[in-house]
Amino acid sequence: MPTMNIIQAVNDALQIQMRQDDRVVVLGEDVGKFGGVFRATSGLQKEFGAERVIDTPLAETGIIATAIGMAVNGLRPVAEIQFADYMYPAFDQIVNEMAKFRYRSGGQYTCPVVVRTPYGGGIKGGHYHSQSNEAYWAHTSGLKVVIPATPEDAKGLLLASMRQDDPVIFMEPKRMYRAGKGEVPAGDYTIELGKAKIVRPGSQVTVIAYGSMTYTALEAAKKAEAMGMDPEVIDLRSIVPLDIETIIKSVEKTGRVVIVQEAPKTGGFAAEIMALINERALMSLEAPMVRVTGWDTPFPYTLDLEYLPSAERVVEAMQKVINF
Amino acid sequence: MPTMNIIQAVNDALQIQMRQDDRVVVLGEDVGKFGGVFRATSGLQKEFGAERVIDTPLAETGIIATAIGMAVNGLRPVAEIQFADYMYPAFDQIVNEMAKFRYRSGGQYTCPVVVRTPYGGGIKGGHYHSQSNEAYWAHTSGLKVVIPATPEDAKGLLLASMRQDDPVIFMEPKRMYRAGKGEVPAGDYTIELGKAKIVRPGSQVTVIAYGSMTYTALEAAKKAEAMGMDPEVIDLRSIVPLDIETIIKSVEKTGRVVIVQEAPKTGGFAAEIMALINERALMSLEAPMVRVTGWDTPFPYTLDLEYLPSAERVVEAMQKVINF
Amino acid sequence: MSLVDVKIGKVGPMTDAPYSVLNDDGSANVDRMPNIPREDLLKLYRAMVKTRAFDQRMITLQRQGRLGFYLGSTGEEAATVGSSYALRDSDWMLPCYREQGAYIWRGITLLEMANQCYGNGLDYTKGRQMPVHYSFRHKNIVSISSPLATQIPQAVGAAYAAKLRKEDTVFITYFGEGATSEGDFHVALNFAGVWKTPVIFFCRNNGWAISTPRELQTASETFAQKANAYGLEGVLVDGNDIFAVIEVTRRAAEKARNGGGATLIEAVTYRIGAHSTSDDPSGYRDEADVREWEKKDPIERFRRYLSKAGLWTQSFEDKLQEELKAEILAAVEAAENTPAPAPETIFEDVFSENPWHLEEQREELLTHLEGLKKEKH
Amino acid sequence: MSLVDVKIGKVGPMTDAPYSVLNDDGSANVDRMPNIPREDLLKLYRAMVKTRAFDQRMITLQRQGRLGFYLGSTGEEAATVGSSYALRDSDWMLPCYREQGAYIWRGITLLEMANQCYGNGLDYTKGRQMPVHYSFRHKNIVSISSPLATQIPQAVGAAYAAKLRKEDTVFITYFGEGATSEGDFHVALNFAGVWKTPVIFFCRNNGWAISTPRELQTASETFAQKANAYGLEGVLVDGNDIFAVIEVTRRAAEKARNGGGATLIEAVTYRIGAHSTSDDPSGYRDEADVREWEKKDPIERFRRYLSKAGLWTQSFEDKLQEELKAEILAAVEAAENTPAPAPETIFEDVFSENPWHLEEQREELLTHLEGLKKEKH
Ligand SMILES: Cc1ncc(C[n+]2csc(CCOP(=O)(O)OP(=O)(O)O)c2C)c(N)n1
Ligand SMILES: Cc1ncc(C[n+]2csc(CCOP(=O)(O)OP(=O)(O)O)c2C)c(N)n1
Ligand SMILES: [Mg+2]
Ligand SMILES: [Mg+2]
Repeated sequence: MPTMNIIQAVNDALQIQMRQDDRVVVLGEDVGKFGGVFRATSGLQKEFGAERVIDTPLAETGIIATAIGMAVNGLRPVAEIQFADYMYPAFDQIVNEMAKFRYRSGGQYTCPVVVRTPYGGGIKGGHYHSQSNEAYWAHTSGLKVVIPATPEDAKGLLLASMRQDDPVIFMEPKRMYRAGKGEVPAGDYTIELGKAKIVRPGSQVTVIAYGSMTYTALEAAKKAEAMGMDPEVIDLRSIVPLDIETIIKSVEKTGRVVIVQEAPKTGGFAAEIMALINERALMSLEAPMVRVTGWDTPFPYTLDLEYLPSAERVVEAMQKVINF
Repeated sequence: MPTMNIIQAVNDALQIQMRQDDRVVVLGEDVGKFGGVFRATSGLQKEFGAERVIDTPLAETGIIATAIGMAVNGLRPVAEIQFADYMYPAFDQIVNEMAKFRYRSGGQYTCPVVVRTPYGGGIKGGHYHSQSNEAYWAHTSGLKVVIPATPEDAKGLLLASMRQDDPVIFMEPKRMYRAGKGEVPAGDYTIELGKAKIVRPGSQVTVIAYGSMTYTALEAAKKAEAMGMDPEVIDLRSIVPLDIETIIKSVEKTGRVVIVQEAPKTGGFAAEIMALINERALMSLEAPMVRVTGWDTPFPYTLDLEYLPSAERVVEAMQKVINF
Repeated sequence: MSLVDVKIGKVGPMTDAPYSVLNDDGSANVDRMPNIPREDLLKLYRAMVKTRAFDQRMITLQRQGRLGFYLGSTGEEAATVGSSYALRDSDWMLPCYREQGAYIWRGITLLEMANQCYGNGLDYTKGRQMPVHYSFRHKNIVSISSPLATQIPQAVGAAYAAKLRKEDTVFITYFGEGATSEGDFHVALNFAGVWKTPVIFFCRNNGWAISTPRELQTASETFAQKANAYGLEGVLVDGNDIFAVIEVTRRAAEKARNGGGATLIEAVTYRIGAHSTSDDPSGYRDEADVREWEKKDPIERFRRYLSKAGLWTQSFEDKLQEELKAEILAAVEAAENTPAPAPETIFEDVFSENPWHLEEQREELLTHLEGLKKEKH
Repeated sequence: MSLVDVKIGKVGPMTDAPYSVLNDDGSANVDRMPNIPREDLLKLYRAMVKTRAFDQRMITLQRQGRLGFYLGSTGEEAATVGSSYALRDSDWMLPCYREQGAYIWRGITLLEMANQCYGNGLDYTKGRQMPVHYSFRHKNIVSISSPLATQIPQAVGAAYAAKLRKEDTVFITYFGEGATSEGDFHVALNFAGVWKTPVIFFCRNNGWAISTPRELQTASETFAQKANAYGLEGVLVDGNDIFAVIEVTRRAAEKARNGGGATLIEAVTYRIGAHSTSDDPSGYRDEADVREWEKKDPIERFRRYLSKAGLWTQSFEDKLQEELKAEILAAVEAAENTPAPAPETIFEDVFSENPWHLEEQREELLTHLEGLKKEKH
């Protein structure tokens, strides 16, 4: 199996799908000739031409709105928003249009747009190149929200996303874009949306994460193991749909829960996971669940490491729930 | 004390503040000559002139962005967004600009904008005149989120909002705009943000609500009382800041929790409340907490009553947690 | 390539009057008369009258409390029917919410419209949206939403898809002059300029955006000249003149079909009625202005022409009115008597397939409703 | 009222060349020469050279791994310094991120800028944002954010406040030609047209938006002509010509101050360097084009003029370069050696006062850091 980083895996998935399905077009700022500021679309315009790999004018609402129009008229657009922080000019098109097109038309129209966007901190990006805004999308009925952590998952989940009929917000952990390396099956395969992965089986505490936080959770698990703890780490891979079964099964086993979320604490997706566990497995809990999250502030530049959930903070949280 | 409905109370607050502070300007679509599509700004342009009560061009991002510029340059703008559903064209200005202006400038600039907007269903408004989108704002660090239920609170909270230095999203329960009538103190008074109100003291189950759902919760409490239950109903009044003390005190007393939220379930603010209770009072819980919410779909037109949390559904939830 | 002899934008200030063919008195500028088969003339008239009659009936029903909401198009029938006439049935429409005339010309039945307005079980959109938020896929009329201007850039994307597949479909998108102030209007025209997509941006300048007059909307002399900012052609047309609207739309469609890209049409007209049944214009506008505009009524103007041409007679009108009355009555009655969609339909079409959480919520609702039913017994 | 003898928009197509005063060879059109005190000429030159020297030093530091990020303005110094010169210190700036020349002219020190770029404890913005996202309230330079075009409508609001208070402040807002594609550009100019606010919309058309060339940005012939869509005046100016920029900005400021409302200025220039230190333009543009534009370099052009005028000598230049080197070195050293803000500052300025949840989070972080320290011991 070839070794790839996440960018290469994304690029590979796009190439495979564009070769198979000429309804697929890629559009966004700087995605064409340049191949994207992170190079995820590198080489695609050369192979598929400027009509299918489109350098758009600089307007996110234009990118998403035209992608919606394309999807409604039979194409399979994959839009790139350069940073998740820049999805907001398109918020109305995403939330009021893309997410509701199928529903409001009584199923007459579908809107299979995949919106790819790099998210999260750790690259010294300050307020506006660091945001983790998955909670906004997860609260929006009609959107699927996929957040891979590894190159293998990125490729398989992106291929699956491009082949289903609903709009998907596909959030790529930019901090791990190059650092997240791994073996990736060559050629075509998909990974079903809504299936979590137990990335480290364990018995004592369930640590739930997704995207870059999966790495933080795994690093924490390693430290915890060295300290004699036995955590189970779950990588959710998509938060809508959510693999509630895997979560509950693990919680019933461990009785203890730590959720790691890079986004600000209040109203983040970790709260939803807690609410679901409360509803389904409260009686299994041996201790209050603990969230390790970004703070309720904008994302800072200099003090980014003090902001980001660290393996050390996750270890402390595990200790807290285990020693409760 | 005069009797007012919520619209009149809002209007009264605006008038009082505009008379006291000539830095206050009101802007929005149709707020001037017409006095707003719900008439909340009625009469203001006549008294204060078209320069302070401004009929803007039809562009929400323009309304919010110019309000930000005004605030940064010493005014106290109160922007009206005609329906909460139409805040999204301004999402970028709200989330990336208004909420972060103070922080990103190291406190050099403040951004005291109050954004008033009618929210929620129950007026046969379909997808786009019914949304309850408080969870988006609550997850955005730097915004205060105030949601009054009664005319008295609407007036006192709006006056308080206009007199503090941070941006406020002020969500008005449009379903109760005219139906929500009550005695309102004449003249000037404020109600501190971040203080919940126990609107029905009780012992058996804590029912947490805000905005229009406060009425639903109270209606349910009445029914429950008739059935021999004794619920305590809390009206949060603001969700950022949140009155965690009042919530926890009540939960420690009752050990049972029902949260009523009109917004779609997944990722709504009820999940955050559950997470906080889990963190602080898990061991007081006698039963899993229950959410009564809107469904995870867009807001439907014909079947709106099947969508909206009803008193009956809240009663069932109370029974469920009490009989657990 | 220039559309018509009234040019704007690139070629100079917009000082000329809107393009017009038909005068108020029913006489017409024969040099400019578009080629319209004689048998279509009365059909066009009929569509305009039908649009108005349906609108007025629905407004009455709303007043009587029999309908939740309605939004009429009185005074704008030439703009909607005329532009629709100029297109092929295979051309796409991405409408705003005041273009019932366009659908009626294309063959949407009053029953189809009434079913949507009543949000009943036969409404194609399953009662999901407020009245007049239609979606008629079988006639290439795309789902309407309330947020203003969102459909404008969507039209550019839909047109891009057709262009990519080398189809010759034209895409018309309608919007009011108020919507031109939104950012989405700007990005739409800008993308269309760069992409040269086959789009007609049809702006109904009816003078008002709810209570906001045109003067507070923009300091631009015309809306048509905004095309200039995007390298597009803009055309000003008398929106109450069915012939002028047909001619200008036809040329824009022809240009689009031949690879000439997009055109912005500003149809100058007037919103004779209230914004919607929720609105009362007496608080913000002078009724005298309305009376002035009523003199330019598009239906009466057209009728005068038809009368002069010997096509219209009072007995034709009487018959037409009677027929329409019956048709409307039948449609409304049928729609009113069709039951609402079943509660579980709330959970359809959120996604292509329901994830567990929606299935669970569906069960929760049905169990709850079952319980309520039992209680009542 | 028209700004300069090169008019666009309302009065016709934009076929004329950009307004210019200074030729490439350093000769000048004397009729158009703005009134500039002789002693200011070398100061202007100095500010331009200082801007470039600082930019280049910061880019080098970034390459050496001593600075996280930087964004230079090489080639655009006439546009930024010249427009700044034309304004009063009391006038407000709402910048984009490439206007260091404007701040330097206004008297921001290199140390103030370096402190921000290093995000240290003396940075006025407390190390919160990426380098070049300045905020200098004491000089009326408003906090910069990364999302493009957001500052443009904010400038209109800030100007509205001044107008309401009957102040004569002028508000300049800067942005690249790429940002004109965003919806916020549109709403800004539209509101400004209706409100007649004292704003100068200063568009640096440097040919590129990262890798996107100007031709893919819009099909409009010029950016200046977009003013026409809002009833505003647009002016095209040679952005590499310090005198032309000064003249045009002055007139726009005068007009604004006298109640004439807003102006859109398009300064035609070129981004000589990479977009930022994260960018490598070799993948998307022809270096030959860059070489062509280097011939029009604004600093060299100005130097030729000054030389002809007997104001510039090589020894002046040598001394200037030496002074700047020392000034930059001192600023960078001081900034580099200033400690980072304290961790607890993360929790300041979210609100005017911290609610309980932020206090609690602050405690959590401090306790955690305390624990880490102990562990290490
Ligand atoms: C984004 C958005 N903002 C506000 C509204 C509320 N609204 C509905 S119609 C309308 C006026 C529209 O005026 P115009 O575009 O001229 O169309 P007309 O109604 O005159 O046909 C407004 C403000 C909306 N539907 N969408
Ligand atoms: C809303 C938004 N979208 C995308 C970006 C990413 N981005 C940063 S600079 C840039 C290009 C800007 O080009 P232009 O406006 O011409 O300014 P210039 O860099 O040439 O000075 C882009 C796309 C951003 N900062 N904000
Ligand atoms: Mg209108
Ligand atoms: Mg540029």
